Amino acid sequence: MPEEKKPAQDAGEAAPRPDGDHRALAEASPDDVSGYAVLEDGVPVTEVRADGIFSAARWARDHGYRILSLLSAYDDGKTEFGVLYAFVKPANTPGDFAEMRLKVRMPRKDEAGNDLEPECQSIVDVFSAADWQEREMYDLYGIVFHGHPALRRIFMPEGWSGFPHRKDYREPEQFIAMRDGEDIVLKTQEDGSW
Amino acid sequence: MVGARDVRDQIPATFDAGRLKTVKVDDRHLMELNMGPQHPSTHGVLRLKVKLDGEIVVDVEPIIGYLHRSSEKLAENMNWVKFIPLTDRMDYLSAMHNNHGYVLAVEQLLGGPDEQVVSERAEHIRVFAAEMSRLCNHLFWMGTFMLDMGALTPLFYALRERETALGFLEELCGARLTFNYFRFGGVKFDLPDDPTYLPRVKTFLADMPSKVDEYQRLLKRNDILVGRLRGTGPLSRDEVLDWGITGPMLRASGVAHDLRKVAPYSIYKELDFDVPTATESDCYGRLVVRWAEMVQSVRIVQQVIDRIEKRDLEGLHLNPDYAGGKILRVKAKGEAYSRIEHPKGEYGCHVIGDGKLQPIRVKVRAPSFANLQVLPIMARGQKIADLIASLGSIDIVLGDVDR
Amino acid sequence: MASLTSFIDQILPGTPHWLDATIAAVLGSVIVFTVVLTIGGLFTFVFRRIFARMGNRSGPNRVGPNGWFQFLADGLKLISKEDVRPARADRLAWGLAAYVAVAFTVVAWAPIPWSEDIYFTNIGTGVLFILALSAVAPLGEMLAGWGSNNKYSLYGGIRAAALDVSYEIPLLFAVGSVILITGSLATQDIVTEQAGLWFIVPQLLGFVIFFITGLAKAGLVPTDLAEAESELVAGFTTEYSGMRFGMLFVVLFSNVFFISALTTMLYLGGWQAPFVEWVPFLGGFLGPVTGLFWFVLKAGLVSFVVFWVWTTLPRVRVDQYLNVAWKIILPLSILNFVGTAVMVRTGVLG
Amino acid sequence: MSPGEAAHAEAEAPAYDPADPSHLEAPRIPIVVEEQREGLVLTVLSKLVNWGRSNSVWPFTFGLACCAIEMITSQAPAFDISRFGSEVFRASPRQCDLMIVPGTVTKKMAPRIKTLYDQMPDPKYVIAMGACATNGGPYQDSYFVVKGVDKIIPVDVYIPGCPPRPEALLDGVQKLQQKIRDQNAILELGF
Repeated sequence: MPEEKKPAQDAGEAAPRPDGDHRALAEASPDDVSGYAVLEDGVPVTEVRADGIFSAARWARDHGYRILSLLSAYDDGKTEFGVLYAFVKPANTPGDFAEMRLKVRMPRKDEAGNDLEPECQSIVDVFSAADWQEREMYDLYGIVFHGHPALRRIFMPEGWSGFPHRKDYREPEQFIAMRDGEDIVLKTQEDGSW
Repeated sequence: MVGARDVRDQIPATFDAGRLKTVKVDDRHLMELNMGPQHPSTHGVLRLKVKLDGEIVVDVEPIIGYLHRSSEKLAENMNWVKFIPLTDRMDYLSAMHNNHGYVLAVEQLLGGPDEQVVSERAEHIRVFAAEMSRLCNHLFWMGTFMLDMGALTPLFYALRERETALGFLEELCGARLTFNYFRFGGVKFDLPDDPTYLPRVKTFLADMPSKVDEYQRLLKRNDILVGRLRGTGPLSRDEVLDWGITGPMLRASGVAHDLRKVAPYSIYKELDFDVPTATESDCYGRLVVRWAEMVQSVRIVQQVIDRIEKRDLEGLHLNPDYAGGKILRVKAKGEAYSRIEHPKGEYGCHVIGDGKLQPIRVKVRAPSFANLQVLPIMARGQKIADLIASLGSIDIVLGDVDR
Repeated sequence: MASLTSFIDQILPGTPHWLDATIAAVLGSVIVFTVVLTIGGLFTFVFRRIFARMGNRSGPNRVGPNGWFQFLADGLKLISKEDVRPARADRLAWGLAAYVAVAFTVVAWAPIPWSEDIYFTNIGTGVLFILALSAVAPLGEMLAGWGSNNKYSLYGGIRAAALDVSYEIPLLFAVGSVILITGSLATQDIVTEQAGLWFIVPQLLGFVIFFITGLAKAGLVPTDLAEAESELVAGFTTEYSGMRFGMLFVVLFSNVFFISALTTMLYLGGWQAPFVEWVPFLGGFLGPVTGLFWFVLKAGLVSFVVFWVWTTLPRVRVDQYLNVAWKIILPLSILNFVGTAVMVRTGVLG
Repeated sequence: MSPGEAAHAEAEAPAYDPADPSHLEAPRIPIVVEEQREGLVLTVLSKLVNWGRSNSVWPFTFGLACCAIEMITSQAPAFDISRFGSEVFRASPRQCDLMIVPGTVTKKMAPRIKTLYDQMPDPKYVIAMGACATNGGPYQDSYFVVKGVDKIIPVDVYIPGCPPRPEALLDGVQKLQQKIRDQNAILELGF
């Protein structure tokens, strides 16, 4: 995202260079990797193209990053959606611990200015833990994870319109909850309450 | 997206996605049972769609979202500090840890990884509060887990100790359940002025291991209980890792992965404690691990109190840069993720700010949400009663699952 | 019964005998019903108090003297509540279930000897009568489970049936061993036979088996599988409301006393006073109700143990219980039966 | 003015006297359902039934969110709801008198709560426990939260707090007991 400047650049130093497993990943699959940055907490993140995240995740898994720690999406409201992945190595001693972060950025508009729906590869086949996490991000942000076996809404009931965590989300006028064939209609009141 | 590949067609799965203990039966003879959202053992408003062949669970699908309160979306419309009370209400059984995770993440944005925003004294108070909270969480878990197993009294034993511990936290911050205690740069209040406070806590802590021993005498030697827990809800180490399970459930499968130890935050690096593990990755192992963790928490708090009393710890309980009304004007910029060892597993906060008063995104990595996914793997092929035991052994809080 | 008839005859001289007998039967039935349901109701309160004390609490203590009218308040409330019949429930089975459960449970109380003189009937086949009727009682649970049109209820009913089949046989063998010693099925004979030596001494194994299977028969923790609150919400009672539920509730608690009374009668000397050889005072210090006192005291102590177990132990799993019933308890009970038979034959016992 | 209104009017506006401590107590407003025309028998019966109902309020095992923990804690030795005869938490809605709504009501859960309420037999009572159940509490702005359970089912007693302490719940239960005692049970019975 544009607001997120690389801190090293802010300080006027040279751009950070990937090292360790990040460099190894960039060398192993240069097509998938699109960038590199260091977050404010000092942990580097490799930016991966949306159609390369599966192989990158598989690479991470094969290199010992067994636990899917974080799968988080965001919407900056202006230009892009993003998904941040964090994989960690299960550790028995402090030395074993290592973290690998990957990020997928999906633009809201293509070059021609047309709206794009965010799409990304699913990593369920390598990390089962991504199952619900991807469903959650689909539910809240509408990010379509290709290859997910059952990409359904997880929090919202089926039939809910819109993806509520998007910045441009507007609440629907009414919500009809079904109950044994009888409808309970919850309407928006004048004061905005239900 | 251009050229998105359907990976399932092209790339063969590289591993067995979970041991499928599915029982081969004629589908027409299965009974579908909806447990919840109101059910005494679903710990809130979880719904389990269970397929049953007689008493045997063929498949179970957890359906969540009945407590989705959209805290994360609300965070985007409030000042950074105002989200702290909402973290309390996510996992309301260990609210201190939720505070801690969020505050750590924002402090990364405010100070960066190296800059010391929090004074040594505040760090000690934080660890004190967090470990007391862990104690309360495990106590309550034990009580309700035993209630799931049909034993009625352990809950009251556990609540007895929990009330005492909550009393100390209440003196610290004024609340019983939703503490709202941590602030960027420290904690809201210093330790109470009452000179008997720490001695009283120490007396309680000195008693606590014998109380844990009492629970063990009551439960560990109970053949019925052990018979029901052993071998129930088994998970192989591969499954545990693959499903992203963390916390006591991971440690019950023999991996000593405790973020306090392997990726220390706060002052845990300087404290002396063990990481209990168990080899049998079943409900019994999880119970034993949590018992041992209670004792370790007691050890940690004792050390922290010793250090507070003996050393003259530097600094105030709250960084003056963030005291008073200044905390409302916190503007954070950048992106960070911080993780802490929550009683239920890895708890983390992914925060993004653009230098304004409100965050752009706060994502909570909820341990209950990640851990609950594995329930079908645990329950398949076992009995209904085992399904309840497996669910209880995960230690979920629906506020944490649905957020 | 006979004494009741003669009592009626005395106060209504000149009436024919059949009328006396009928009045006595009706009156006796009313008395038994009242006693059973009062005990059941009272035990709901007693259980709540014991449970509370076990958990370091005080229990209901606001209604009446020290809370002792709590069960009356509960009863009044349950009677005045709406009686909901679930849609598409099997009307007959659903409606019949509560009555079946109550009727067979209460009638099974008839041959219980409260003391040497106080009993409703002392038929020659008293024990057989009790066993036969209490074997029918789970029918009520099955009817409730089937008729409620609720899956939880159905599971409760099926579990009740499965348990019924498994625990009935060891129970019969355990009671059969006692009958081998006494040589009589009459309940009063069993009690009088225990003068001097209670059957718990020669029949310790049988006592344990009877207690375990009795708990299962009454549907009590650790074998409350048919109700199993944490698994099946409320088991076979899930769909019952108001007084129908109240009846099932009272039956459950009166079963606690029933099992305790049977245990007392079969193994703990019934209404016989303890240590009466050395302290003859114990045998008659309350005049005609001494036997009643001892019987109620013993049964109350056993009930306390039942409640104690209830509040302490977790629930067993259904397959574990069936395994134990068929693989351990049943062979042991047969062993006990055969051993008793050999001992009786060789003259060691009986 | 009907007798019901008169009763309300009498209960209102006592003269303020600082020396009199009674103004500190909340005025007890009797809930007059309809003009009392019953004779002695029905009045006594009504009182008797009210006595039973108010002393045997069995709550529903129904946890929604944070407040549910305080609801469970109210059974703890330190608070002990069992003293008032209300510790019999029944898991089946058919056997309960009181639905404590402990926590946030979401739009996904709202129809289920309505169903559960409908499944309870009359007479039934509802306590809205905590800020969320009362009006949405801290989640008022959320897109998925119903702003108060009274949008769906009628509520008898509201308990403020986020979450309310167990003592507050005990107070709420006692307020409800008072309310039940003031009811006309005969009308409730439908005679």
